[in-house]
Amino acid sequence: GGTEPAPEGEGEGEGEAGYEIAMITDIGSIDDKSFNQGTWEGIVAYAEENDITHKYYKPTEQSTDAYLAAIQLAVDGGAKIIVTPGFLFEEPIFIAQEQYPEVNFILIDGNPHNADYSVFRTDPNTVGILYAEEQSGYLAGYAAVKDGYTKLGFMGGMAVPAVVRFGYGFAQGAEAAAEELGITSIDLKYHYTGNFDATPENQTLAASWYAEGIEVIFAAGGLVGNSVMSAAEAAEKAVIGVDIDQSIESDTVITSAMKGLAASVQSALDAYYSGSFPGGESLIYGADKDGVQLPMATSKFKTFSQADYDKVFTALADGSIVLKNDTDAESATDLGLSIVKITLVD
Amino acid sequence: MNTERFKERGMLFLRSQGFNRASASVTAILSGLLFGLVILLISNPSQAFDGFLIIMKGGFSTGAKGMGQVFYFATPLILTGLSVGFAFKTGLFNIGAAGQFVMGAFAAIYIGVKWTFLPAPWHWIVALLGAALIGGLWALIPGLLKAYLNVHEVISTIMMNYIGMYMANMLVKATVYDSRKNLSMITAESSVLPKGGLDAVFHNVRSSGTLDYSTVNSGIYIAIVVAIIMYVILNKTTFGYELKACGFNQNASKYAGINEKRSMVLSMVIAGALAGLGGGLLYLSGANGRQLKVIDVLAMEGFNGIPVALLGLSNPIGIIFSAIFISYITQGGNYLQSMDFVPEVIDIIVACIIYFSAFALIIRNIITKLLKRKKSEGGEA
Amino acid sequence: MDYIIEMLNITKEFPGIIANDDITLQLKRGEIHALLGENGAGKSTLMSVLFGLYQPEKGTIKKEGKTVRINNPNDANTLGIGMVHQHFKLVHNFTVLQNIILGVETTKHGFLKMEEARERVMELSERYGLFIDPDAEIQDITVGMQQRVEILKMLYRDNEILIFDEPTAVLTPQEIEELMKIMRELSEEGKSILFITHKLNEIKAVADRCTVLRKGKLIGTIDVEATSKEEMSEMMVGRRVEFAVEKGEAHLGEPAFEVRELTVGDKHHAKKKVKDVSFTVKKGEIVCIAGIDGNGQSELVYAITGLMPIEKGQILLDGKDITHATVRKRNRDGMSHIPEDRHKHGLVLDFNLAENLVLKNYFCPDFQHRGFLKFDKIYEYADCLIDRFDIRSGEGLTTPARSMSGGNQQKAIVAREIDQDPDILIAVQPTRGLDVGAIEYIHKKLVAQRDAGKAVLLISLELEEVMNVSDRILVIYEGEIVGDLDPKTTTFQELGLYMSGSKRKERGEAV
Amino acid sequence: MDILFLVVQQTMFFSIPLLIVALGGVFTERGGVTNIALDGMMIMGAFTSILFINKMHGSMSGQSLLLIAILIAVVTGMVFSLLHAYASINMKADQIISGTALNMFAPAFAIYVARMIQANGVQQITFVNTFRIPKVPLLGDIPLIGGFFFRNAYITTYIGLAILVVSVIVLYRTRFGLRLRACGEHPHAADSVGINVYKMRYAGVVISGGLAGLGGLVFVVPTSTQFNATVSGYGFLALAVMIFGQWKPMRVLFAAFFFGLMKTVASAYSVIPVLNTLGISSDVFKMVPFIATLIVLAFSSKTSQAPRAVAIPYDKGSR
Ligand SMILES: Nc1ncnc2c1ncn2[C@@H]1O[C@H](COP(=O)(O)OP(=O)(O)OP(=O)(O)O)[C@@H](O)[C@H]1O
Ligand SMILES: Nc1ncnc2c1ncn2[C@@H]1O[C@H](COP(=O)(O)OP(=O)(O)OP(=O)(O)O)[C@@H](O)[C@H]1O
Ligand SMILES: [Mg+2]
Ligand SMILES: [Mg+2]
Repeated sequence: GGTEPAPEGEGEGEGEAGYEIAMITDIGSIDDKSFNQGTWEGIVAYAEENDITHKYYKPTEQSTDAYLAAIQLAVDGGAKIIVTPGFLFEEPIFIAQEQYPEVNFILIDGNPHNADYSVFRTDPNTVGILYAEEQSGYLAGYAAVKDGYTKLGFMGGMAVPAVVRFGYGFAQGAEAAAEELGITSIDLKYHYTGNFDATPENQTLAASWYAEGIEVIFAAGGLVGNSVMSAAEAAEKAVIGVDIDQSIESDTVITSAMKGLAASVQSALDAYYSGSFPGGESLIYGADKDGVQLPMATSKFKTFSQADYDKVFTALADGSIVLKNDTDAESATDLGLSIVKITLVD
Repeated sequence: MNTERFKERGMLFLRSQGFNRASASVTAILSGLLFGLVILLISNPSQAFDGFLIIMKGGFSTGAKGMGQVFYFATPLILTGLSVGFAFKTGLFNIGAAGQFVMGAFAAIYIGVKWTFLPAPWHWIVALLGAALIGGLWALIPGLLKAYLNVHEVISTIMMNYIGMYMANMLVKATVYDSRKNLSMITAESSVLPKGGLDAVFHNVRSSGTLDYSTVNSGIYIAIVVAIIMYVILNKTTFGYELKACGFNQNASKYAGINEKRSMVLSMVIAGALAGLGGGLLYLSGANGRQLKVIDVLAMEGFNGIPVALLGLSNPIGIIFSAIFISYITQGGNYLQSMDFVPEVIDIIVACIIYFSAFALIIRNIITKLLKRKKSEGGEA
Repeated sequence: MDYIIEMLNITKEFPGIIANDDITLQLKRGEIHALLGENGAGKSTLMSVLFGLYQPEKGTIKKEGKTVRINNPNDANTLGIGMVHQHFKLVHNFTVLQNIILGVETTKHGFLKMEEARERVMELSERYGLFIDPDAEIQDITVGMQQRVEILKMLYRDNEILIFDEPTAVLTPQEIEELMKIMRELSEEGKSILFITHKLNEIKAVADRCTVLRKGKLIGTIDVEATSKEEMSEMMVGRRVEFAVEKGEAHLGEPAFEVRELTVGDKHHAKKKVKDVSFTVKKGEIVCIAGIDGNGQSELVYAITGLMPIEKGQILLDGKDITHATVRKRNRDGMSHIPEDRHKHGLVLDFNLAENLVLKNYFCPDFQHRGFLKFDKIYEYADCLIDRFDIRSGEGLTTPARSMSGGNQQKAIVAREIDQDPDILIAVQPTRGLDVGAIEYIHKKLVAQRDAGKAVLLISLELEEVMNVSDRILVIYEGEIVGDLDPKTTTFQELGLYMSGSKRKERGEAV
Repeated sequence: MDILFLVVQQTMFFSIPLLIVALGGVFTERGGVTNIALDGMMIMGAFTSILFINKMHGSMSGQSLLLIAILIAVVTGMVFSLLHAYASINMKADQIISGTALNMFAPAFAIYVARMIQANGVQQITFVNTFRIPKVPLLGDIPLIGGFFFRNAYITTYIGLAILVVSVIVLYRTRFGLRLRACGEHPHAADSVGINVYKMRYAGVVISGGLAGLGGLVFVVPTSTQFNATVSGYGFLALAVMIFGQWKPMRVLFAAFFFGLMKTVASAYSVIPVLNTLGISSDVFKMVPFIATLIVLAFSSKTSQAPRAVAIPYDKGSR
């Protein structure tokens, strides 16, 4: 395999049936500009490099049963290791890890547990991967304020833990930079759109924020970002992307709060194939493991430099900066920030 | 003599309306499938025939469990199909099943989560009744608007779809929200629909010897029973007679002394209750089943009811079969993923089947002609 | 011979029926040629063939001796053939002017040039005395004016061969008179006219020759001067027909039905549709409300039957006040109603015949048990009515009402309403569009009803019917009852004067 | 002031595609064919035209690219609508069935083709928006008006308004319009005066297809940077706008703007003084356009009537 790019399931090895590495998509599509896409990119990169068959499967609906059915389809299709992105897979994997002991699972964005959260257990054939999104958001917020932005916006898709962490980190990063710069007031409009789609409603909301004076919006909601970029292009304002480097999508993207989906998937796959699968563990990818970053090469900062970045990144990595995350505050306004004035838009 | 009569009976059946209509639908299905094969050939010739086989094998591809899944997915389709079909039969186009469905779902979930004081059978029964009630209420508004203010039901039900979607989101967030998942909470065990013996049939045995159960539950019984009840109401009762009369000709109904406004509102409410019940049935399937997602997207199940109703010729019994068929073939499409096909192929095929079923009238005429010719030939012989 | 149109050996089949079987019809230039036949004889079909709506299986059409092919109405138009259809083909929300020019619009670069058209239409209208309001919408004008629009449509196209398919079925006597005059004028101008009607008087009055059809076959073409009405009707039906309705003396009983100072408003105007109307119908009496179409008859009936709200007044049935009763209650209390518009009110066209025959009593214990319909009983009953009232249809009681002939649809309604054995039967134009055989039959039924001691309220536009059938005539004019006449002592002339508003009873005179 | 400009400009983004597509609906329904496949036709039009923009990116940009894309969208919609026309006119099919089928077909087809032809089987088609006119020369400087209508604008907005004017003229001032309307009200009457009902109905459906295709493009361009095989159900909203507008172009304009304005306000409430301090949840605001429409309809529908012959297949022989 790996001879020519094909949509999917490329690299079908001769004589051997099926697809070894399987991914089950969350209900979104494979190119959702978010965890599905990032995960898939990681799989493709690793599989092509090592000439391993791979394929993704789409479940019929969003329910534990349907996810389990898709897992079964993948196992029947010859999967040896299955990658599942999204916390909605926590329950299905909790069940599947026991059902298919011979198959290995990489669960992105979650840890296996049962339906009522009473039992958390990660079996030896499974690894759970979480990201310190608050650190990624922190980097973005810090860089934005350092770069001179004082009117910020945060538009998350929905208030799910990962998105919440991005938002909290963003606010804390802005606060830290403002403190360093001696700025007394930063405005932050804070909103969850209720979907992960590009819709005219989202575009209008972003446009209205820009018209009101917001200078940069951190769009943490998959395709919501496309609506925000569209509004930013019209208003000649800035956008901060999420999850993956979104700079190619629009010139308005000044940076992206990345989480190392692809890298962590690759490293987990590599561990599996090299016999050092971290089964039973729950990994947290933060700055320390290169799990979060800003793509400085493609970022369009005016004053925020690589050196500034390295400094704050190191501080996050070595634990000298400790952040509050989704479990520490009910709402962004409870973060206890003094300079950043958060206006919640419900 | 006996065989003669038998033959005559046979011919009578062949010429009967029901058979004629069903055969037209079957012809449409075959044409649609054929077209699907062409698409498979275009997209991936080497696997086209295997792929086609998988589609045909449908739910059977994964044995008894797969067939169970077929019935599981058919359940809400039957209800939303009935909702659309019932309205059609009474002269209304209910394009608002999505809103009724999601509001019904919310009601069922709310009762399922909160009213834990109810014991087992009663809990899910009450939850389902609540779903039907709220679905019905959601259709009451377009019904009243149509009957008393001449507001076209197509526009009002479209508006109610969106209002229902936002309303359900808001209510879930306010009452039964699992914020960690952005879903509704899991309903109490007592509110989950019982398996009704279906688990004994629809399961696979794993290599390890454990059983792999299908999600299907007694919801499918309820759906079929409701369809039969709708059939009886429409075709055998004075109430159905009145509703149909109003659907066909409001003026004549008024002339005949039927309260035509009331009938119109009732038709709409029943249609809404059916869709709402569909929502209830889908969302009371337990911890591993569906939970309501808090997202600004209309419930597809509502729109899927339209092709189901149309393929079933709006006949409640026909709708049972068309819902099962569409579910069956969709399952087949799901298994198509095990080959190199874009999964959307199956949607294209279903669309083609529906499109060809639009030609049913012409096909029906051709069949009638063919049979007539046979008859006259037979007469001469 | 100078034939402008010849239809030679035309055969046209429909599934299961030969509508025209080897029919030859020759039209002389400048003549008025009548076409006579029972309902379903094939008259409309023959004319539709000539107008290009249907293609015949066999036969040829010649114009001025030359064989022509008429594939569609456009071809017909080019040949100068125009047609006023039995059911008007007018767009209800277009203006009169728009309807007239539709299909032959004058345009400049595709844009309509209405002013030119308007001038020509007004000119034609004046020349033939076809008075119309060019800017009125069709839905707002009377049937009579619609008829004039249809005629103007033909004239506007400069047609020389004019087909009138039952143009008089919906007109008032005055309007019929006018139409006859216009037809004569047109023929004098050299136009050739084909004229379908069931009314022998009209044929006598204007036609030169008459072709008679029966069951799709040609019976013959006769010279109208030389043939009596009786002979013509015998040719048409195949038997003798009674023209005068046989009826004995009325035996009047108690008042069965009473209307007191009934007033019905108009949605759009302050003017009332019905003003302070009071009258009584006694048991054993046929009272007829005569009047020109559009004088409030429809509203009066809708108000009485509960289909329209009233402003004030009182309605009594057998002494009981039913002013605010529901339609259902009125029906149960003994009111039957043969409606004016059989497709709008009378039938559910998508139901079958049997279902339509129980439209008024499907809920009676005879036909349902605890809400479940008793189909065997319904079919039994329907079969019985079909038999008694000679309702003909393709598939018996399961025939969809939509596919039945107009006459048979009407018979079905009459059967249903009379079989209720009503105390008061309200019959609005019960014989509209029917052939003489069917009319005779329905008139007999009305009289039988009266003789059984029931009350009948007949609303009719046809003077003949009014004079023949009723025991008492009330004339309605602009929503008011202006005359109460005895048919035995009244002349057509006098009745006409009342109807046109030229004469009226003194105020306060008892009704 | 900026907010006011914004509200007007954004309203255009909602209203213009609704207007264009609803006008398409007016044409087909006035001709007697109902078209619930407007949504599918929008998707098809947006799909091909945006794919074209995507492919041409680099070699072309700006208004000329947009104009060609518009052409492609229109033609796609027209071709796709032929399927509906054939089924509902030639085959005398139930028009709801045919429309539903096309609505199902369009997104599936768009995703299928996108996945087949794009690298990595991606279903979204991204595009670079080079079509925005920051300020129309001269006109953009007019006080107020300039800010409302001539800044941050698209030529599609003016095309949409031009289509409205043309629609009014075509429907009410031309032979074609008169004949089309006759076919929607009383096809037998039209037939009897020599009008080819089938042809006119084809014309109506194909016009609706073209306009819906265009509407799809117009809908996507200003509000996103990619196309994902959906127009968020705006085809159905256009259908609603058409009924709201009682099948009359000027009323459709009003309906489209009313709805568009409501949508804008509901989305931008967080920066609108008064609204942003009410403390009402965003879900409530999102419902407002739909509730407001229902209320307006309740007061304005009493005399509303669809074209009489709409959705009834024309059969010469029927009576
Ligand atoms: N479109 C049609 N399809 C099938 N049969 C038809 C159709 N039109 C007419 N017929 C048949 O042709 C016969 C002649 O009908 P036609 O309308 O010509 O009668 P007619 O003489 O005009 O009657 P009337 O006096 O009622 O107008 C009818 O018996 C009918 O069965
Ligand atoms: N489209 C049709 N298909 C089948 N049968 C028909 C159709 N139209 C009419 N018929 C049958 O033909 C017979 C005569 O119908 P038709 O309507 O032609 O008579 P008609 O001349 O118009 O009579 P009327 O004056 O009562 O309207 C009836 O038995 C009717 O059931
Ligand atoms: Mg006739
Ligand atoms: Mg007739």
